[in-house]
Amino acid sequence: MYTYSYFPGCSLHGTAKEYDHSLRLVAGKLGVELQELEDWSCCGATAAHSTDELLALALPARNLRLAAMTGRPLLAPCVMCFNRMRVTQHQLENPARRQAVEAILAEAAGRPVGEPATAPSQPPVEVLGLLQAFGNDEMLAAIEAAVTRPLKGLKAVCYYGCLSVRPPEIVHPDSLENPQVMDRLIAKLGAEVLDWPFKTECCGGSLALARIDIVLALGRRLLSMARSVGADCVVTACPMCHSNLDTRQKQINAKFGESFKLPIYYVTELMGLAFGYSASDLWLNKHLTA
Amino acid sequence: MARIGVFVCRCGSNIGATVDVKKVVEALGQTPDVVFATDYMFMCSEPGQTQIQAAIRDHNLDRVVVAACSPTMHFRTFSSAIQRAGLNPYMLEMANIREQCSWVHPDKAVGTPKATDIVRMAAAKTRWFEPLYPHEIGVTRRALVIGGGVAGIQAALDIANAGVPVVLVERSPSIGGRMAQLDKTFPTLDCSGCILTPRMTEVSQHPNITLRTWSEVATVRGFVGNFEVDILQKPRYIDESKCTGCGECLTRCPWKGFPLEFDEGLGTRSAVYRPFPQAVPNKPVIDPETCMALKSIAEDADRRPDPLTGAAPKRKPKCGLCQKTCPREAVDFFQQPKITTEKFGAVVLANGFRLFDPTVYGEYGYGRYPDVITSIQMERLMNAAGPTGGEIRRPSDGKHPRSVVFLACVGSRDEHVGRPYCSKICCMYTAKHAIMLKEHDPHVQTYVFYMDVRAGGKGYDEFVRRAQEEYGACYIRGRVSKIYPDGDHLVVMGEDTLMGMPVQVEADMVVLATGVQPQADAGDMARKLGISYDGYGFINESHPKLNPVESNTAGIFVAGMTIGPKDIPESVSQASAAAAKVLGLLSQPTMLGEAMISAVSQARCTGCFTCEQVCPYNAVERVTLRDGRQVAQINEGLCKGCGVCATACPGKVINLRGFSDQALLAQMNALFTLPEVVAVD
Amino acid sequence: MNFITDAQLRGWLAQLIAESTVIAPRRAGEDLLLYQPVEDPDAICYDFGRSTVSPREFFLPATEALLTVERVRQATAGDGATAGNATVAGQWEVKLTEPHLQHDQVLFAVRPCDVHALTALDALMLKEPADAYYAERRARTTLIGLACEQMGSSCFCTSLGLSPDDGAGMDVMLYRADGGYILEILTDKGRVALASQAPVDFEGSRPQRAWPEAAYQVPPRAVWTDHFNDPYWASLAERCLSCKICSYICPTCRCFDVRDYTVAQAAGYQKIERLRCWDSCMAEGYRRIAGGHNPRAAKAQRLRNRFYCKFDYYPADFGPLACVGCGRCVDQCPVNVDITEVLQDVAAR
Amino acid sequence: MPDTPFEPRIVGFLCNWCSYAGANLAGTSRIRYEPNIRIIRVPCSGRVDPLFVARAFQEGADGVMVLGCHPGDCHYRDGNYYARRRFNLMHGFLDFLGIDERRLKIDWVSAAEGKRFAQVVSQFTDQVRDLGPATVRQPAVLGG
Amino acid sequence: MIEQICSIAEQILADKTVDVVIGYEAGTRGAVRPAFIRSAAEAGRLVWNDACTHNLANYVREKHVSPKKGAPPAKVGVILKACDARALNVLLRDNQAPRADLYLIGVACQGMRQNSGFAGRDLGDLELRCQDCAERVPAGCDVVVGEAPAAGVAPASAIARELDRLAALSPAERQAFWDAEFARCLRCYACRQACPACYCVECTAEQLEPSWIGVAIRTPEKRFFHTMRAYHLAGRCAGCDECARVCPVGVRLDLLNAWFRREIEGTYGYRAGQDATTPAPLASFVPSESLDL
Repeated sequence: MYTYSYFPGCSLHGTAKEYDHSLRLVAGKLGVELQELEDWSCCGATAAHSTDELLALALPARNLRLAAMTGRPLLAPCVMCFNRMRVTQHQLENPARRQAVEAILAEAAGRPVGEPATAPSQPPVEVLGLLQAFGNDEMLAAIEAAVTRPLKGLKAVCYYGCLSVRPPEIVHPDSLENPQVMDRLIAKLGAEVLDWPFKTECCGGSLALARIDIVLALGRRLLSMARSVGADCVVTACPMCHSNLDTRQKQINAKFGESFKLPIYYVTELMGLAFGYSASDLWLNKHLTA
Repeated sequence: MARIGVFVCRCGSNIGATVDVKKVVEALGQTPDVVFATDYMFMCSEPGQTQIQAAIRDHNLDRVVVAACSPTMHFRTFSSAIQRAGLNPYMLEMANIREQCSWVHPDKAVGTPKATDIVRMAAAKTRWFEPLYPHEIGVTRRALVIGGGVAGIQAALDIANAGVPVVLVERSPSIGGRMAQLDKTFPTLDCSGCILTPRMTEVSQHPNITLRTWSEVATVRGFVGNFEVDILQKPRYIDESKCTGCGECLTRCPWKGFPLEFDEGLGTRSAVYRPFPQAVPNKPVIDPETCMALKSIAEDADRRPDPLTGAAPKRKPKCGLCQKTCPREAVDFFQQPKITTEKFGAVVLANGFRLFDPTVYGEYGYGRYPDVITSIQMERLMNAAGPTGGEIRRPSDGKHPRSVVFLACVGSRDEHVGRPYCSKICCMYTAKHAIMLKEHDPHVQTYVFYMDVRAGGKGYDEFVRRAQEEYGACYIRGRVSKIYPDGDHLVVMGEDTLMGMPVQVEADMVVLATGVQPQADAGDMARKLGISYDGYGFINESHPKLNPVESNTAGIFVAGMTIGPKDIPESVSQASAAAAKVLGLLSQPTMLGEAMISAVSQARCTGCFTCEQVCPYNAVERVTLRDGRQVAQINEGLCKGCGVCATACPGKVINLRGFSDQALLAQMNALFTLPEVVAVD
Repeated sequence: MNFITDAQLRGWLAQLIAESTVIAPRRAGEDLLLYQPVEDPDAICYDFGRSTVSPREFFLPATEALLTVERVRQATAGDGATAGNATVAGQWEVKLTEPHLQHDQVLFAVRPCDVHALTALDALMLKEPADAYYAERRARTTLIGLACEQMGSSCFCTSLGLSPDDGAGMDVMLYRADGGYILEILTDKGRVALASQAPVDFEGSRPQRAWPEAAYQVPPRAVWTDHFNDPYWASLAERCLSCKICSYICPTCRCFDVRDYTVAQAAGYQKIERLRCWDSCMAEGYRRIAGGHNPRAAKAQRLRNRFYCKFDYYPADFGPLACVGCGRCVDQCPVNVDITEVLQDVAAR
Repeated sequence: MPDTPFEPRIVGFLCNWCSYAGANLAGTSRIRYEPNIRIIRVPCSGRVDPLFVARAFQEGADGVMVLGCHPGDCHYRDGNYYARRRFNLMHGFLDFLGIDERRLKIDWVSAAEGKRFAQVVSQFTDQVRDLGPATVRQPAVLGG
Repeated sequence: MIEQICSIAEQILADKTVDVVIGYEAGTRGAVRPAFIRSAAEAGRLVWNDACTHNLANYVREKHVSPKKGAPPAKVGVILKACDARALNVLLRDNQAPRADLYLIGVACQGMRQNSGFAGRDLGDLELRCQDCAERVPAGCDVVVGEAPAAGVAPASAIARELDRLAALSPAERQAFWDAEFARCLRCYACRQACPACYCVECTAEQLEPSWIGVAIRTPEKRFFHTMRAYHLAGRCAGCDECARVCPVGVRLDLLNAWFRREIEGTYGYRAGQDATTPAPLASFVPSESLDL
């Protein structure tokens, strides 16, 4: 069906292994071929892009170049990676900035400065996030067809977070405030998707370690809204959102005297379940809240 | 040999500071055919003009170049000045050394030679000038007013009262416009309907006004004093001449519950409906989308008369209750759109505005959360004649809201939605809403999120203060980032920029103060009329300060919101101003036409009629000469002087007076023949 | 009689080129041969019948400034001074210049017919009052002729009593011979031109060729006069395009138009040129006069005039025929208006 | 002539209602721009005969600009549509005759685009300055 | 073929359908030239061969530009090749000849040879326009003689190749090329006179007001004249290339017109003379089209 260069990024090799695993499973099932990008490196999220602008561009630029050479579109399921790539492509449209970055890359690659890293004729790589790759009508049809165990009765809220919709002029979400793409996908799995107002609210993101108090407060806000609309679970495509909501749930309960027990699923995990894989295959045990 | 006089204006320091005027004068004095050159502090001033006139006499000048500001600014001034000195007013050329030189090139070393070039080019151009004489055009003593809002109504009444016949065209079923929807008006809080409806009736009864509602302007031809307009009458399916407005049909129509436009979707109507009780004309319309009878006719040819023979339909339309009940047999399901063509001398465009559609602000959830409404909906809720009979009930569950949040600048002052301008009225009507809410229900708490309060105007700022001080409206300076439902109320998250902290307000209802924007079809209308408009679609005045109600096409005037955001009193005064302009224009039986228009040298015309093909105004006519040749001739009334024909003419036998090939070539040559020569021994 | 080897000729030309403007035949494209100033003797073409355009343009240029007028304003002159802050235009000093030939000219390898044409033109142009511009060019041009070795398909000089190797009017005449040219010095001008050279004396005489008999007779003037109103001209003219090719390539046509133009202008300065440019009686506007009347508005009238000018008016007014039988117009007419055919037709009527 | 740095000579044909007004707006807003342009006011870009442009180059222009209303906004309804076609062709044709196409600029500037006018003019002036003097220069007795 | 042509001519002259038939006849020194046949008896004079290159549409016009006061316009029969027929369409479109007064005899054409129409010249290869010609059968005629060549002739695009060659040069080189061409020009206006589309009462090059060009015969004036003429013919030149044929000094005028023809056909899909009704491309527009410079 499709063949993508696959950019797992650090999360899917670490804290979000289950995301990577489930993705590979369902992709295989759907006939989507993932070819892990040869020699990929850090996407420049959080640490880099909050410290040094050029570095923040150079890191993804390198991966983009690698991807460009494969000539295949690039799938970056981690929303942070996806966002960095897209933003970088946008930023490099500015010739001055492009040159600066090329210089760095050229140095890194031990090539003479000035020589374009990718032939100018080469079209920019198409960078896709999970939702872009699996959210189109064609895939939705395939997904529906692949469902063997509909998730009947499961009430889910889709949580997009910030990076998959912002900045809109770069990531082009179907809607900035009320996106639908994930909702449609999960609905195909037979689950009941509930509308809720916090689809794109903040999870605390990279404050995860720096300002735990904020993360906990925001997390609580999200979880209570999810609960109040009657959700059994929260679905996301972002490892950062996932860890902030999943790993912190105990602390939230402790701090605010709550008793949340809301599992946080990756889109691909629910797909896997619906496709008939068993929970253990999906490493659901990796979740702290289950 | 031409005798050109050159007059360089210093415009105080506007030109003098960055152009060495003396040098310019000297250079021009040295230019062939220039017999007199001088400069003065303010050429446009009385003494300046007198100086020009004196020079014309003393040096027997036959052409004049005034080097000063843009011709759009002062051409008229100087051309009438030289006319008073006995020259043909078109023997003048203005060299624009201010806007296009002294103001943009601060360096004298740059400005002086450039100015010299500009003036020399102008002088060279005048060599080819010839006296021009505008022809007389007859004027049709009849005015067209487009738009039946308060501005259109005012303009129509003023013109009609002066004894000039007016046709008022309104595209909706009734006149009244936005103002008719309003409950009260700021800052006096007098009832909008109470002051407007008498005017509406006056219109309908005025002997000099022909009211054409449910009609649209289809095409506009002709020119100032002689417009020819096709007016499209949409089928009402009710014969206005028979209908008495008794309303029987309304009560009988079984097809109810459709959103009523006039109530902004809060109220409902039946398939046959009257937009609102005080509508003028007070006659219903049948909506073909929702009327069973009309739908059945549309779908089934057997229910229509035979298109060829005109024989009666084989089958009756479905339903048809209204037809059966109408005592006057006014219901006519087979009414067709009609186009009538009428002549006018002048046109007033007052086609009003449209409110911003807040759905683009996803974060406000308008359209998703029923209790987030727009301020015009609020007007309807407050209005005693509105869907709730003037009771403030929120759409979702009809409860009386206790806490209401207002958001100002929704679709105003926001680059991101392409509306960087201020809509001017929102601050005021929001304050009005805050006050009126409290009047309706003293227990209501109101909050207003605003950017700045713009309350310029008589009694305006006092009004806003009252809202805060007497009616306890809580004004929060900042934007709202998100609105979401929580239980049966809404949570409004925003920032208080004065406190410098985020705030959350729980509201039963949120009112979005939507901004003002041009009608969706403003551009089409402007193009129909051949007038220019800005990037948003607001009409350009021919001069923002000095001709605020003229468009840049003669004979077409503008009033009200179609020019830009403004409140009722402003719209009304613009309407009266436009009316005055119309009356001035129509006060003469004839007027002078354009002089700078095309002329065909028929001796050399081959009659290929390329000109006819390209002319945007159908100003080219075919005439046959004595020798049998068919050649082109320009209708001086229709020609607007664009010169497209002159350029298109393969044989170059069309001359655009004032911009002849010769004149433009000379103007250009003057530039290039200039720096050739250094010195000659 | 002398003889000059190709090598000598080359040297001589090189020297002439150094001293003066040498105009000689050059290939300007396939079947396109033009007289043009040459910088290099090897650029010259010897193997040609006749040039496409006649060399007349070096005596009557297509465009020449008869006069240059410069108007200069004395900025400082009293009446040009500024009164108050007003500058009032003052006196213009007018300066006239007449053009003169920069260098002497040598017209090399010119054909007898074209020189006959010059002689014919002299009758008009040098007749008092002489045309100074033409006169100067004639006087300062040395004509080095090159005898034809055969007649072109359309040549008919012999019908006009001329000969393809007739040196009349030349200063020097060349006849092709093995390894070089037999050279005949005909005038002092020729002698001067050759001064630096020492051509070998040559015993014997120039090659004698038997040229074809006259193929056509030029009808006597009386005949022309009789046929002035003959419908023949109308029918002949039907296909005529009224283009001016025939007269522009013709060695004897000489009509011109004079106009004044401002060519440069600046503060206190104006330059006007009086230009004389080729014109032709074939052009519709040629005879149009003030008020727009045109005595020769019809194509037929114009075409007729061409032949009457050559065979009737010109001989009557100045003596020689205004045609030398070079046949250029025959070759170049795009619609085959053939002057020799005309001669026969007129004679036959 | 002393060898001063090359300053291109640029002729600008501006339609009266949009571009000329735009130039005026640049003036009233005191927006500075390159001074080389010499403006010739015409009622409409549809009045600008492409031959004026051909002529300008022969007379010695190093660059020529033709500015009109944005398509659809012509004060005379269609004038700029014709201009668009004429110059679409003439642009290439002049280049075919040896006049570098970068020396001819056709653009649309509205009465509201004073800033843009200044930018367009300055950019074009720089471009032509980089191209150096035009070589077509053939000051001729072209009548007129 | 010629028999057919003659008999048609004979007939339409005999039955007074027309007053004159414009065709081709044998001239002097092997040249072919335009013939004006006024009686059925003369029809035999007509010839048809591969030297009938003249565009006779040019003569149709003269009959109509300014008829004698009162006199009814002559009815004209004229022999047209495909290219001539296109030129005639332009004239009809531009109102220069009433179709009613014309009887168009189209002749399917195998192409004309270089040097055609001149006395004492040997015919060369096919003329460039004929090498490039894809349309051998004239359209819109009252009668057509002969058929299209069996196998559709594959255009050689001889002119197109030359255009490409020039396009590949630098502007300076192109300018040099044209300066050399124009330098030769004699400004004799033969190109104009031979051009069917040059029907102006007075040529802009000779008008006194507006005076676009002085009378001087120097390169600048010549350059401007040819620039002007080419633009003037843009969208009206049907490509008979008479201008290039008649030019006594071989200026490549065909290239100037071909450039416009190619550009206009490419950009606006319009072919001059494709019919007698479509407005000239420079006298029409499509609001949505773009300005692609």
